[in-house]
Amino acid sequence: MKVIYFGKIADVTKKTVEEIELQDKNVKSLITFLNEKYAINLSEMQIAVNQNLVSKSELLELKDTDEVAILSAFAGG
Amino acid sequence: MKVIYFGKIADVTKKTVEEIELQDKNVKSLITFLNEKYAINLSEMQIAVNQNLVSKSELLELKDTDEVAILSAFAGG
Amino acid sequence: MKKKKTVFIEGQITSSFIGNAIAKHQTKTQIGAHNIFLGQVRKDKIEDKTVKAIDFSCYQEMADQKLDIIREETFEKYDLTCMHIYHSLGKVEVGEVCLFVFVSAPHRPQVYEATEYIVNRVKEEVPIFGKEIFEDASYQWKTNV
Amino acid sequence: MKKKKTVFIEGQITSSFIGNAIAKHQTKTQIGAHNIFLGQVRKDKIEDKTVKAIDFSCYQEMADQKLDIIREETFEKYDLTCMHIYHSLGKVEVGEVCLFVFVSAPHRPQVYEATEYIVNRVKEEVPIFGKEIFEDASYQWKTNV
Repeated sequence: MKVIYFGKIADVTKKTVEEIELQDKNVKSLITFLNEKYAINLSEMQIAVNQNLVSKSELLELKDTDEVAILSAFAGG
Repeated sequence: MKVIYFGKIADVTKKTVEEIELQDKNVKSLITFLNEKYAINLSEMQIAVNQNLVSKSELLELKDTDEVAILSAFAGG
Repeated sequence: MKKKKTVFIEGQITSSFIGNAIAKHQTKTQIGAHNIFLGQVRKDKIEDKTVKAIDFSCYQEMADQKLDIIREETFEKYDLTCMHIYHSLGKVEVGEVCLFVFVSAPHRPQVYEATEYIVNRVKEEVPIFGKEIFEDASYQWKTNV
Repeated sequence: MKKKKTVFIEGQITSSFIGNAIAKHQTKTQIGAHNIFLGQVRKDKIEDKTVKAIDFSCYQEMADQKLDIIREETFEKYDLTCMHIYHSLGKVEVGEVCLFVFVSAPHRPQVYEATEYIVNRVKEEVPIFGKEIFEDASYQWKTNV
């Protein structure tokens, strides 16, 4: 599954895109992965699936065709 | 007493300034004068004495040194 | 002595005048938010006539005094870095700008309301008069209602 | 097919760009009121460091979608003739403009609130990221709170 990183997240992961293999393809296990690999806390990230923010407590399934993006806090304007 | 006219009022009086002699030097009799000479209605005019609007029902005395202005509706902006 | 502000501009307020006013504020680095209101002469239809231009005049001494009061009371009411008010005198054609209110502050929350407050007071309290000139050269006196 | 709007501008939004945008609206003679919001990069002090510039980036596909929704819902909510939103990408120095929201309507009552509504939604919902670069070349990630 391809995951893209933006803002501070990309700064921490030191990449803007990554191919990730999860046992359970859902939001929860993606968060766990990011926390374990990069020590990114839940409060520092937002998750967008196909350009829409999703709840971080959801067990939403992720498909390989989904565009999954990990975003830091918005700072426009 | 010198009276100055602005906007539609000056259009009706066909002058921008006029020397007026009133028996009773007050706002009431000035209104009567304007109504009789130019047929300007009370509702069409505002009166400023020394750059401040005054109530048209007042018997406010007018001094020769006052700057008296008759103004039509404001239309700025 | 307070510097006398130039508020009245002969004819339209051009887009380059507005652009320059914005550019001048780039050195004020405590500003984070600007809000600008522009009044533009509308091609109104009144019965069978169409507005072509507005010819503005004013009672200058009183207008200056009222604008000073509006400025002072706006600064008391809102936390602004600066504010500017410009109004046209003379003929302003349809599509041209005749009122330019420019408000700047460190943060944005109050700038919208401050702008609205200034525009409303300018319209209600400042002795400016406008002749709506129609396409057939007849006219009527505009009133702010 | 709807024309794709260009929203993102590389670097600062110049005062001449803003002036041109205003000039282009003079042919829309049904407009009586414009309201413009400008976000300017503030020389903030954070502890002992001073902001020199903000480096903006965005998640473009999502940003475009969110901006489309904001535009659509603003037109539904307010009676506007037109609206434009521009945001900088890349480096914008202190004193330069990075956000330009431009709202126009026949009459003035709703333009202030519509502008505020758009600015708030852009800040909250559009995935734009900003690195605050300090004078000593260190940086921190900006957050809209």
